[in-house]
Amino acid sequence: MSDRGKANKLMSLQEAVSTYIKDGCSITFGGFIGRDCLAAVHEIIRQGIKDLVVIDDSKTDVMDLLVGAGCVGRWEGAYLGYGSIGLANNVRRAVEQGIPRPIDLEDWSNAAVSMRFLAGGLNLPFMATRSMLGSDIIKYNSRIKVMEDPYNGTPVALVPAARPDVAVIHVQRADAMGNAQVFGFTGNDGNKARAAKHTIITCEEIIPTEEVRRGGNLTLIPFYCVDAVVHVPYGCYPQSCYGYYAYDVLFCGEYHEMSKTREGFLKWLDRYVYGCRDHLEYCSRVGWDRLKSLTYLERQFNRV
Amino acid sequence: MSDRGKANKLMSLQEAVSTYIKDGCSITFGGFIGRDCLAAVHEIIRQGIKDLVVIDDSKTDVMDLLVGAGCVGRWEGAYLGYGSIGLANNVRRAVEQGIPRPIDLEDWSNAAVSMRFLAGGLNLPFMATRSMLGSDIIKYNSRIKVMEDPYNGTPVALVPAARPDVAVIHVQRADAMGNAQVFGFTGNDGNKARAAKHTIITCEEIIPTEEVRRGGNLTLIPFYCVDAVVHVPYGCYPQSCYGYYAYDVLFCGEYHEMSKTREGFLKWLDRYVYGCRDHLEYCSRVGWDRLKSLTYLERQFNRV
Amino acid sequence: MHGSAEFVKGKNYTASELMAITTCKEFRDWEVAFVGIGIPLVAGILAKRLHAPNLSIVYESGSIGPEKFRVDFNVGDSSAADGALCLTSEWRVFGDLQGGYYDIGVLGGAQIDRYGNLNTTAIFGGGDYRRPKVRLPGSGGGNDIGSSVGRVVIMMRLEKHRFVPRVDYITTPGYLDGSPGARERAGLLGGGPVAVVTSKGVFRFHPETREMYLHTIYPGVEAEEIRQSVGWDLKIAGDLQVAPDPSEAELAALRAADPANLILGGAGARERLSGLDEFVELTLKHAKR
Amino acid sequence: MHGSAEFVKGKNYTASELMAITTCKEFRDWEVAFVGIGIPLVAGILAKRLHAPNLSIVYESGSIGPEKFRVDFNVGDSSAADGALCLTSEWRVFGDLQGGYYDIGVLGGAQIDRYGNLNTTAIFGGGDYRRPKVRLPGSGGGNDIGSSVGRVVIMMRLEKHRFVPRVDYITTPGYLDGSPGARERAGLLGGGPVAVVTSKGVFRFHPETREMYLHTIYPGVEAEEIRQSVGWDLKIAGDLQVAPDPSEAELAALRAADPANLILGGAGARERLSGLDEFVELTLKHAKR
Repeated sequence: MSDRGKANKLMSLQEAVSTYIKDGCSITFGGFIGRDCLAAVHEIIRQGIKDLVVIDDSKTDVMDLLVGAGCVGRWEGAYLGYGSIGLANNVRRAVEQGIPRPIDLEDWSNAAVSMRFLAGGLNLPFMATRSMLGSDIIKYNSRIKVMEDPYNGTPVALVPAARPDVAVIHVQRADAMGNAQVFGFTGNDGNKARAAKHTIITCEEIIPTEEVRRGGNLTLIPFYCVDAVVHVPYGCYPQSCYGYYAYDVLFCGEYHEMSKTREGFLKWLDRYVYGCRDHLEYCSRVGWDRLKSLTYLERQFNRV
Repeated sequence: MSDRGKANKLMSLQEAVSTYIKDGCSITFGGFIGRDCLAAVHEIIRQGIKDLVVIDDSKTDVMDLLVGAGCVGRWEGAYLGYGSIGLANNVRRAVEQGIPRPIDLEDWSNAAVSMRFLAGGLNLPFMATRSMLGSDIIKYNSRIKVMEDPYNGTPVALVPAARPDVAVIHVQRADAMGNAQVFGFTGNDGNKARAAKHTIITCEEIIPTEEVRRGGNLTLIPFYCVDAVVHVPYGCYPQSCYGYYAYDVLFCGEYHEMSKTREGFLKWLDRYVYGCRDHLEYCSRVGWDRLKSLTYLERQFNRV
Repeated sequence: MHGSAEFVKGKNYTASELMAITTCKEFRDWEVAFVGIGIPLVAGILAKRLHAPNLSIVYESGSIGPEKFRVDFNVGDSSAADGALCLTSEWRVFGDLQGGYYDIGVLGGAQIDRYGNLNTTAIFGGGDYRRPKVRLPGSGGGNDIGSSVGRVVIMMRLEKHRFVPRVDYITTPGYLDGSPGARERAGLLGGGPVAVVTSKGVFRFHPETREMYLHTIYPGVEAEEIRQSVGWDLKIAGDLQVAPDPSEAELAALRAADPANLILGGAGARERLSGLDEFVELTLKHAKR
Repeated sequence: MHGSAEFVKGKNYTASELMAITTCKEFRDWEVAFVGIGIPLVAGILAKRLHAPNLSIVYESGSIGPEKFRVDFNVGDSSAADGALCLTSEWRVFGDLQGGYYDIGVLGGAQIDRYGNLNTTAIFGGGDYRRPKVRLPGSGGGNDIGSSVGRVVIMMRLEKHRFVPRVDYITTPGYLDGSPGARERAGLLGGGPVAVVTSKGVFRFHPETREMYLHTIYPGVEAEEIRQSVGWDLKIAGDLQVAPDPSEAELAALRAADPANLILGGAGARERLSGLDEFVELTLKHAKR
């Protein structure tokens, strides 16, 4: 752990991505269709990283972008859809037509993925669950093993630990050591950070370690699980970040419309990802007034 | 769950104990040699409850009293000692000499007990752990099953879920519905409340539900796991309660000295338990000035 | 499932609105509900605003019992946490689901069969699981809810290609092959589906055969029309009920719960908004605080 | 293990103080330490006050990286949480221990054998596990630390009945039967014991035979005296080290870390306090804030 025991893990998003995220590596993202680290995803796309194996629960915005940009070789997960907006167009094109490249899919349920990360986070080889029994998820996924529990003889499904190479997790507040505090729901982030070999934290605010110490009960991820800390305000936009900004349903709706065709998606990608040097330029392109409106809206309901 | 879905679960300590804790039932206690619910334990002794099966991690103060008072028939747990003060005298007398009655002991490690409650809290039949392998804990405890994990073939130990009849958990703040907020370490309390068939919350302060809603990230135990809420200020004394009062090392030292003999222990019990009608009288006997000193000391370091 | 803004012929409400109002009646006060996103969620919010103010809604992202000030577009939106009683982790709420703490779950689906099994993974069409005609979102928490929650209510538009004898893929178990004790034998803890709320009427399940039958029709709908939209020989309750039209109060409460009509109105409603500022304004105006 | 207030003959420190200071040198700056209660904990606090200010101490109750303002009498005392970086659950820190995040653990014990196996459960004497001569506290987190932490340091008073060829009960695994790869075969993840700090000297373990040998003696102690206090044919390092006396600075720092002398001084120190108010006063006076 000695390389993780450093006082200052601050770095730029470019550096964090290029240091820890390599072609072909396995990866997971924090958040849960909310608090997803979109800024980091844009940077992964800009750096042209390929053949990622994404292990995740419900991570549509992230996956639809990465799949459409051709970064993903395999998905082990539970859900790829846009809630009330619709299906994930890039994911559909990849699975149904192999565009821009085929991807290998392995289906799990969200509870199963949660248990995979709990196992990974505890350094156990597997966890049991009572989900998926009797369903076709088990029929098509040979890594789920149904057994009789040795205490009562009831059927349970075993799922293997998830141990991705990298986790990228956006949080509200972190210090330079990497102590990360999450407000609102916490998803599977506490386990993802522990299960991954390397963890990148992106955050809305960097706070002094003294401030962390005033509210240790809110620290979800302790420093010893963290390799890099990156300051990325509005790092989840267009998704919401509890206490900081609300979801931009219209921007997401526009993305969904444009991504209905491959051409439309590529246009969107050019405008908002390739056409922006970094996250700051993306924010400018979206418009600071728009971002501030969303912060105003969120703060009527939640404050950190 | 409908009987748990009530707005007001407030009751007296007497009523909560007599309603949910019966002769012969299995029970676990919150805290971890700190934030233990001593007031509830005194009430259990006063009500003369017998043959308890205690399933717990490290719970010395609670167990030494209950064992000395003859309330315990069996212990499944990990640690019964007084940290820097010494061994647990009543536990020793019961195990070595059967005084006041023999108790059945089953040894586990703290991680194993933690996994038993995690399994219980997730309604799973078992959990795996990499603790206890190669040790005599496994040799003398036939409920620990060593298996090769079906994914990598490494040895793991399986431990069965703990599902006690009752959990009694002292917290800093709770509302009348039973939403319980814990500050400082949380031990295994989140899992114990879920694993138990009935959960009694004792607390330093009753807060309005509106106040719970202002800090939902601090709610360790949601209302649907809770049957009774009891307001018991200084409910952990002589143990500490983070943010409320510090440990009374001298009172505990005196208890330890007195409990070296059976006669001394019975004298202590008469004075502080049988001789007090309720927790309020116990506090008076200890002395409110003494309690306020400990609150003063604690608040120099931690505030809720 | 997604909404549409079109009124039912001759009525002052849309099919989505009718479904939301019908579903909302399945929730009881003081229950704990594990609800998926989209119209199911609006039904939960509506129940809280009407007859079940103490209903606690749980989101798989890890939010327990939020105050429903504003509508959510995803289970992970910050709105899902507004004033929650407990903000925790995803694995924890799935554990509580498995622990039997949640009374009711509401799910959408793309395909359902006569025993209430749901498919939200893939429509095979000419293809198969690996290369399907339509790739759907997958289970998400749907399988978990269907496996472990007390009782399940399903919301689906009634269309013949959706109501099939056997789903292509069982994402979420209903009564499996319908044989007695099939769920228990598989190891499932939850009670299984109790109702399928559609755009034309409500189906329930026969207590012995576990087969879905028509229980209630909406005003102006013929049972025969429904029978034609189902891919098996549908049985109809002897005492077939006719649901009343939604009341003005119900419609008003529903429309206030989704003030920009973005859930119930679908993509069209987005285009009718002048922009983000109007959305912010509508949200704040109708927030129940 | 518990303290005693008696000075070592001809010295200005007690055996407990010497052990705490010797142990403290095993901690390195920036490490994460999982430390049991009593003298081991004081050694950790001392290391933070001397050469390892960025040492993070973890308590099994669920506290990670507290500022050590005041001493703890139990792992669950509120003091264990003072200014912690992360306050979480017991199962979580045991998971992190199992995950390899913790570098060093320090344990006490009642009985140890030549391969570093520890007994903190029961001294059988004429009896057995069910009815032992002395019932000890049990594993607590000791087994877990010994199983999974990076390296283990053990603190024990050197007495012949404690240093035995084979412990009555292996509570915490050392190198088990000492055979090559015994820990790995059992499935243990941690590195095992590296040092046994006693009241007379420090033992370490041979890298191949895994047998405990005498590595360092304290000033004024004879190796033969130690050999007589061990229940097997003890090997002694060819280059046997002699530890220096603790410095004044070390002793002062140690005494400030346990200002009422309640850990290092044992029961006698409690009696020397005039009352709770003096304890409160001493604690506040020496709190490092």
